[in-house]
Formats: sequence, C-alpha cells, structure tokens
Amino acid sequence: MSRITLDHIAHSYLPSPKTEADFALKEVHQVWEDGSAYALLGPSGCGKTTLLNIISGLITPSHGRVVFGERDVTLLPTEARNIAQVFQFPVIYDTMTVAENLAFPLKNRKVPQAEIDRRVAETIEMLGLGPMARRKARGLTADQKQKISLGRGLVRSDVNAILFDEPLTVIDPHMKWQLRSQLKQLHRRYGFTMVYVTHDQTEALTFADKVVVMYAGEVVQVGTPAELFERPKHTFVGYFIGSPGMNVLPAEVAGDRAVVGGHAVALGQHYRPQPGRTEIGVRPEFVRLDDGAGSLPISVRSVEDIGRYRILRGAIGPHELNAVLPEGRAIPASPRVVFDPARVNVYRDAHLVEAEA
Amino acid sequence: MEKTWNNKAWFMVLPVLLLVAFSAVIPLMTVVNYSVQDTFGNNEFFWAGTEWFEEVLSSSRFHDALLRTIAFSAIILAIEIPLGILIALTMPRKGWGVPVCLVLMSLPLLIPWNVVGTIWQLFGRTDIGLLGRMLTGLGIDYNYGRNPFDAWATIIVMDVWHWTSLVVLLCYAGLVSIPEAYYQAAKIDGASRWSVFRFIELPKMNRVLQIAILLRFMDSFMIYTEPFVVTGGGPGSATTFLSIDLVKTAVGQFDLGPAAAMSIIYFMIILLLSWVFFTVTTQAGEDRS
Amino acid sequence: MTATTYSGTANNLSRAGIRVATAGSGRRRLKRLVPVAYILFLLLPVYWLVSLSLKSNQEILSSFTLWPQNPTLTNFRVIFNDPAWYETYINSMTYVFLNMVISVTIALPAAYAFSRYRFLGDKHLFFWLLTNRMAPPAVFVLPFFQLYSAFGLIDTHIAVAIAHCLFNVPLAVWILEGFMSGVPKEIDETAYIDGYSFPRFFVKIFMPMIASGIGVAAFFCFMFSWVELLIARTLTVTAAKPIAAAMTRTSSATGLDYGVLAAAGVLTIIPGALVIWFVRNYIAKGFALGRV
Amino acid sequence: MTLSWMAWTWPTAIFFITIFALLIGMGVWEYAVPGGSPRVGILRFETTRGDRLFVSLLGSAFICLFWLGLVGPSLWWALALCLGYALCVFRWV
Repeated sequence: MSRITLDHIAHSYLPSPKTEADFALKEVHQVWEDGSAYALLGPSGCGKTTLLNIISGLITPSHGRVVFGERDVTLLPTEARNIAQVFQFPVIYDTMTVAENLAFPLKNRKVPQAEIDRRVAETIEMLGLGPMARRKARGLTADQKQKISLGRGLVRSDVNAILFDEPLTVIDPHMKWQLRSQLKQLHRRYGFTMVYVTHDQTEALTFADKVVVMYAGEVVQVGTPAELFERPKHTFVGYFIGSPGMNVLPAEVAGDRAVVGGHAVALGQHYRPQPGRTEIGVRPEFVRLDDGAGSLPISVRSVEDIGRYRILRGAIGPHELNAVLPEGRAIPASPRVVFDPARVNVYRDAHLVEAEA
Repeated sequence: MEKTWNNKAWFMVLPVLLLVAFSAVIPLMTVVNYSVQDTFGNNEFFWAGTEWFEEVLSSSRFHDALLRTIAFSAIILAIEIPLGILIALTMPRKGWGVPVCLVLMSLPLLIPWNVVGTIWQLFGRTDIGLLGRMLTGLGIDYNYGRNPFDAWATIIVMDVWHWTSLVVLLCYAGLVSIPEAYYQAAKIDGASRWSVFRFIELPKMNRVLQIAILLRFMDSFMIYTEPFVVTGGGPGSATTFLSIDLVKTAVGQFDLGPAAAMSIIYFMIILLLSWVFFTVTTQAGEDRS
Repeated sequence: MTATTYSGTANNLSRAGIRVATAGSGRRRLKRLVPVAYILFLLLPVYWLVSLSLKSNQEILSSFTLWPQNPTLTNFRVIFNDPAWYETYINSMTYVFLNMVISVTIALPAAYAFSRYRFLGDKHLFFWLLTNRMAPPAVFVLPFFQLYSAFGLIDTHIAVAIAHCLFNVPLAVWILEGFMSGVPKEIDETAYIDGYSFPRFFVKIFMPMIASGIGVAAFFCFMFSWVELLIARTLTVTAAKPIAAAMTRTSSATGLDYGVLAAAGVLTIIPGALVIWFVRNYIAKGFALGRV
Repeated sequence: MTLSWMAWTWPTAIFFITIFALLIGMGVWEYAVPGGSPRVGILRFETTRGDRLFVSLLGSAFICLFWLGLVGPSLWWALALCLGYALCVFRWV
C-alpha cells in the first residue's frame, strides 16, 4: 500500500486544449494518504471515471504526474502499477472456478504454487467464499462475482491501491448494504488504500474517510462527510449532498447581516462586502419555525412526512426553501422561519467565502 | 426468458410448417418410396425391397465418396476455424477499417457458388490463370485437372477462400461484444496475450463458434457446386464427394433406386450429426444459465 | 490537503504530448498484416475475373498479361445485347426477391411463437426445421423435379422461390427468433395493457423493434437464394433460368468464350456487393444470428 | 395433377402411417400428461419422451443400415433388435 500523489493532473481528450472547456478533467492537485478510503462522488460525466482511469493507468494524463509512494508511475502501463480494480459489472473468468479466479493474478506473476495456495485460501476465508471455492464462477450471483473481482485484488500482497468503479450498480438492493459493510470491515482490518467512484451520496458518505466531490470536470471539495455537510465549499456540494439539499438564496451580504428578498438574516460571523453574485446557503436541518424578530415569511407548497421528521417544501419569494421540522408541532397557516446563524454559509460565484477573522 | 404455455402458438407456426412440409416431407417420402423399388421409366415401378441399400452399403464407390466427404469436412474445419479466429482477433475494432474489412470479407459469401467455381477454375488454369501460371513459373508441376493432389489442394483453397469469412464474421461479432472492462481487468491481473485469449475471448466466442462449426461442417459435408464446376469430380473420381456422386447417379445415370437409397443414408448421417450438435449446444447453453 | 481549483492554464508541465512509449507498436503493425493479407487473398481471384472480363478472347488466349493491355467492354456488350443473357439476370432477381418476401413473411409469426411461447412439441419442431437447413440439396433434386412437375410449376419463378424456402425459412426463423428473444417480454404486455390488438401491436410496435433482425433475415434469404444453383437449375428450363446457370452458354463448338464467361461472373458479383454495402453495419451481428 | 410419380407401395405407406401414428400418439400423450416427463438418463443430460422417441427411431434406422451392410438382407432380426433398443432407450436414456 502506498500514498497516491496526483501532482497537478489535468486531462484533455483533445490534442491541443485551449480553453477550460476542452478539459475533461481540470487541474487536480491532491495527496491521498496511505490506507485511507476515498470516494469520488459526482454526477455522471463529471470526470470521476477519467480520474480513476488516470490512477489505474488506462489513461495517461495530458498534464501532470501520478506518484505512488515515491515512484513516478505516470508513464507506466496498468500492469506495472500494482493496483487492483473492481468494475461496474462483475468481471470474472467464467470458465474458471472461484479459487482459480483468485489464483490467476498470482499465477501470471509466477508466484510459487505453495504461496498461491496459501494466499488464495486466506482470501477465500476473508471474503467468506469458502462454500463455493470449487464451483465454476459463472454460476454465481452478481454480489459473489463482485467479491471475486475484489478478491483478485486482495490476493496480491503488493497492491498499491484498490479502485472501485461504481461496484454496487448491478447488486440487488438488500445485498448492497451487506456487501458495502463487508467492504468497510475488510478495509478496517487490512487497511488498504481504497478509491471508490460513485454517484450515490449515501454510498460515498457511509463508506469513505474522505469524499472528493467532483463537478463538471473539477474537484470542488475534498473533506470528511461532516465537513461536506457543514461547510460545503461550493453550492453544488450543498445541493448534491444531503436530502433535501442545501437551500441557496441570493442575498446581499454586509457585515454580519445578509438581506434576502428585503428581509434581514443574521450571520454568525462578520463578512466583508462581496463583489459579484452572492448567495447564502443554509441546510434545511438548520431552518426552524419561529415568528419572532428577524423571521422570514415562507409560502408552503407541500409537507412530506418521513416518519422521524417532516420536510416542509416552500419558498421565500421566488426562491425555493426547504426545512426539516420535528414531528408533533403543528405548522401554522402562514409560517415564518429563522436560520441558525452559526450554520449560514456565504457564497460568492458559487464558492464559499471565509468570514473575517 | 420465461415462456408461457400456449398451444395456440401452433397457429403461428402453421404456415411455416405447411410450406416446409410441402418442400421437405413430400420429397422425402418420395425418396423413401423410390429406395425400395426399381424403375425403367414411365412411372412403372417394381418392388425391389432392400436391394438398393445393400448395393449402396457394399459398394466401394459409396464408401470412398463418404470417406472423401468426411476427410474434406475435417480438413476444412481444421483450417477455417483457427484461421477465422486468427483473422477476427487481428481485425480492427473501430475506425474506418471496420466497414472496409467487413464488406470486403463478406464479398465471397455473396457470389453464386458456380461462379465461385468458375473464378477458381479460371484462376487456377495453367494457360490463362494467374495462380496456375505463377505456380508453373515457380517450377511446380501444377495441374488440377490431372493431378488428384492438385485438385484437392485447389478445392480446399477455394473453400477457404469462399467460407473463412463466415467464421471471421461470427468470431468478430463475439469479440466486439466483450466489454472493455474485461481487457482492463486482464491487464491489471497481469494476464499474457495467450491468457486473455484463452480465458476471456475464447469463452465469449463459444456460442458463435458453435454456430460457425455447425454451419461450416454441414455446408462442407454437402458441398456440390463449387468442386463440380472446378473438377467435375475428377481427376478420375478423386474429388467425387457424396453429393456429386448422388447427383451423378440420380440425374446423370437416372438410377432412381440407388440414388434414393444413397439419399436416405446421406440424410440419416446428416440427421444424426445435427442432432448431436443441437443437443451439445443446447445443453451447453443450459449449463451456462 | 486542499482541493485546488482550476488555475486557468494547464501548461505547467511541458510533458504534454508525451505518450506511453508503445512497446507493442511493431507487433501491432504485424497484427494489421493478417487482415490485409487475407483481404488480398480474397481479392486476387476476383481481380483476375474482372481482368479477364475486360480482355478480348484473343488477348486471353494468345498472351499472358497481368492486366488488360487493351481494356474492352465488348464482353459486357455481348451480354447486354442478348435478351437470352440479360433475361436470366432478371429471372434470378425475381425468384430471389419472391423467396425473400415469402420466407420473411411466414417466418415472422413462427419466430414469434418460438421466442415467446412454449407449446406442444415446440423444441422438436424447431429442431426439425433446422434439419432442413442442414439437408443436402442433392437429396432433393430429383423428387423436387417430380413434385413441381406434378404441380405444373416447372420453369416458373415461384417454383424456385418456394423450393429455396426449404433452407431459407428455417434460417429466417432461427435468425428472427434470436433477435426477438432479445426484446423483453414486458414490451408485449405493456402494449396489450395499452389496448393494442395483437396484429396492430405486431406491426406497429414489435416489427420496428426487430427491424435490424428482419433486415438480417432478408439479407440471408437473399444470400442463400442468390448463390444456390443446383435446385434453381433443376427446376428451370428457359423461362426462369438463373443467370448463374446461363453461364454454361459460353461453351460452344469453338471452345469456351472466356471473356463473356468472366463478364457474366462479374455481373453476378455486383448485386451481392451492393447488398453487403447496405447492410455493412449489421453484418457482424447478423452473422451471429442475433445470438451474441 | 397426378401423384403416380410418388410411387407409393404398401410397405412404405405402412411405414409412414406408423411414424405419423407415433407422432400423433406422442402429441396426445403430451397433451394428456404435459411436461414430457423429463429426466436425466445415461446420456447425462435431460431428455423428454419426444427426445427418447427420436433417439429410438434414429438409432433403429442405423441398426437396420448396419444390419444390411454387415449381416444380410433379412431385416426381421434387425427389427427385433430395434425394438429391444427402443425399449432400452425408453427405460434408461
């Protein structure tokens, strides 16, 4: 296992990219720690698969270097990089048995037979595939097949990282949970570096130590699930993570006040006046009903009862606003809301603005 | 796919059934009738019992033709299947090369069979043919009309020319259906080119290869027109395959009885082979699911 | 560790343009050699045929030349000026087309039945159909002649068209069944719920969905009907004689007229080449009978 | 239209009538007891009644051909052999 350094990586599929739009992946500079689990999260076409392929060596980036530990692997082909990958659809060698599948990468690397047997047995044990070790791989279910493709990575001791490309897409919903938690356990026990591509925020948040959120070919934020939730660095992160997503309202910001549609909103901190388009973002969880001073009138569109809480979908003026409300309290006919001042973030041109010290 | 029981589906099959019955069952019954009788023309038939069968089964002419046909099919399969796989593997997968390859390679398949024969007859002639001229020029004593070995070689090369593309196209269809992820995974697992072929490409081509072997075997087993045009079954009877012999007996000599008996034996062999093949493929298919 | 935003210029490294030095580029070139060599092997005899067709008989017989020294269209002119020649061309086209229409039309419902339903004896019926594709035409030549004589159909286009159904209908059923099985059954059910009657559903919804399959089936019917000669020649005398059979006309008392023979051969290649060009995008899948 | 060219004889007619009767019989049997009682026999794959009939008939044809080729013209013993063979097929295949 080793640390992965993405040294000013950028990639364009065009021979001579000119504008920003020519890049499928805009410049990324990241150091990913050894033994951590990273999730690349973003909608389809955001460049996450391109980034994954750059790490696995299927694509050579047009700019920048990829470094595993201390070794520059930018120009090395996939097979020389010592990585393992689990694909969207289970890739297994279906004429082989489960055990032969697992032994395959070791055989290709001319590992002694005794060593192969030992490691295959270990891996089968690890993945709980014992009962079907001698069976042909093609008769197995999708989740078992995915375990085999994972196993082909785990069986090698020298793997730098294991890459997952939306590995749960074809798995039945109830097996998804099980497989994901098994994966998580394996990661805790064996501590390999994991890079996990997904467009499912729950998968990313429950799985990874650090989530890398991507949007339109750009990495917009890297952080722990809590950071992404509390301090989204980009309004997109706010939208994309959380259900419902963060409320974003155009506002004029001055000092510790923001003005939204003629109503003043208290901010927890002090901000310099901002040029350009400014917005405030507040999560529905930090919106509560209150008709005291500084509250905003909200027109209610619908109320959804989730069970543990209710979601109020409404609007302030033309701007949509959602609130997560506790059960049991009646919603008045013309409700007013206030925001938790400490939880209101300020954005300029979609990027988070830091408060003045 | 789960199918529902519905005996009314018979009505949808009925037109096919009637048409094929008209084209296949009536002629087959006629053949059976002929095979036990003797005729001197004018639709006058005399009971002959199993005489013709005995005659055909004990005739060395029939044995030789059968052996030649089997040998021909075996050689054809041994050459065309590996060659077809090799060409399919080396064909481009994208770009302008794909339609060019596909169109040019399918060309021989669409040429009427006697024209195929004519092409090779002309091509192989030592006086006006390019191949014959070249081989003679190289000092090889080549003459498909006189030398049995040359006749066989010409017919085999002709069949390779004519039909290998079918195998290529089938294998190619199997190959392009393999998702890219398989090749990526193989790279990551450090698989050699041979392993990729053995464990990814070959299993994925399995089904189309079965079709290819079936079609090539059956079609080579009943080959008639092409070798007939090139060699007329000669020199001597060196290239007289079963169907050539059959047509000679039936149409040339108008020996209805022996021809009919031969037809039935021929058909029985075909039936047995198709059944074995059909069973093997469907069983393999069920095993997979 | 922070996320960096796009800096606007991505030229910070001058390494752009360097690609993985392909160790296998030589091997790749070698790999291209195989299909190229194969295509050359395929085209050489065809080239020779075309070249002969453009030579005069005198040139063919007197001197051996790699390409026509005095290219001439005389041979083609002979064919186009003689009704006995070009009518055979039309004959071939007619029965091939008839056969295509008949085969596909009756194979469609049958293939649907095989792909959607289980019924009494379905598997055996399917096998029996396939054995007809495998049956040697030589076996059928004689009884066919008798059968079609009895119906007074000898020397008609329809006789050849129906006779060719013997191997084309099973093939069409086989191909169409493969394509139809690829269409989920839910489509049928949804259409019935939406109030479609079966015939309307079949024509309006189902057939467009398997259009490529129908095309492929038609292509194969064309192919096998076009290339078959033994049965076609047996069932025809003059009125429906196929072009391929007319080629025997080139032998006369003075020997073979090689130029005209080659020209007729070239003409028989053209329709096939045209058809291939139209179906080129479906060829690979088509040959796999929709079963990949 | 005349059918004389088909040259029917009683033995062949009986032969075909038997085959058709067998097919119809199998159809009725299948209709009455659907499913074809599939089982895995000595050939190690699943066969139904219809498959077994086909194997019996095809096998019988080959038995008769071999008899004619190797033993002699009298087919009565061959027929007995065929019957025995068919019984075996229906019992074990």
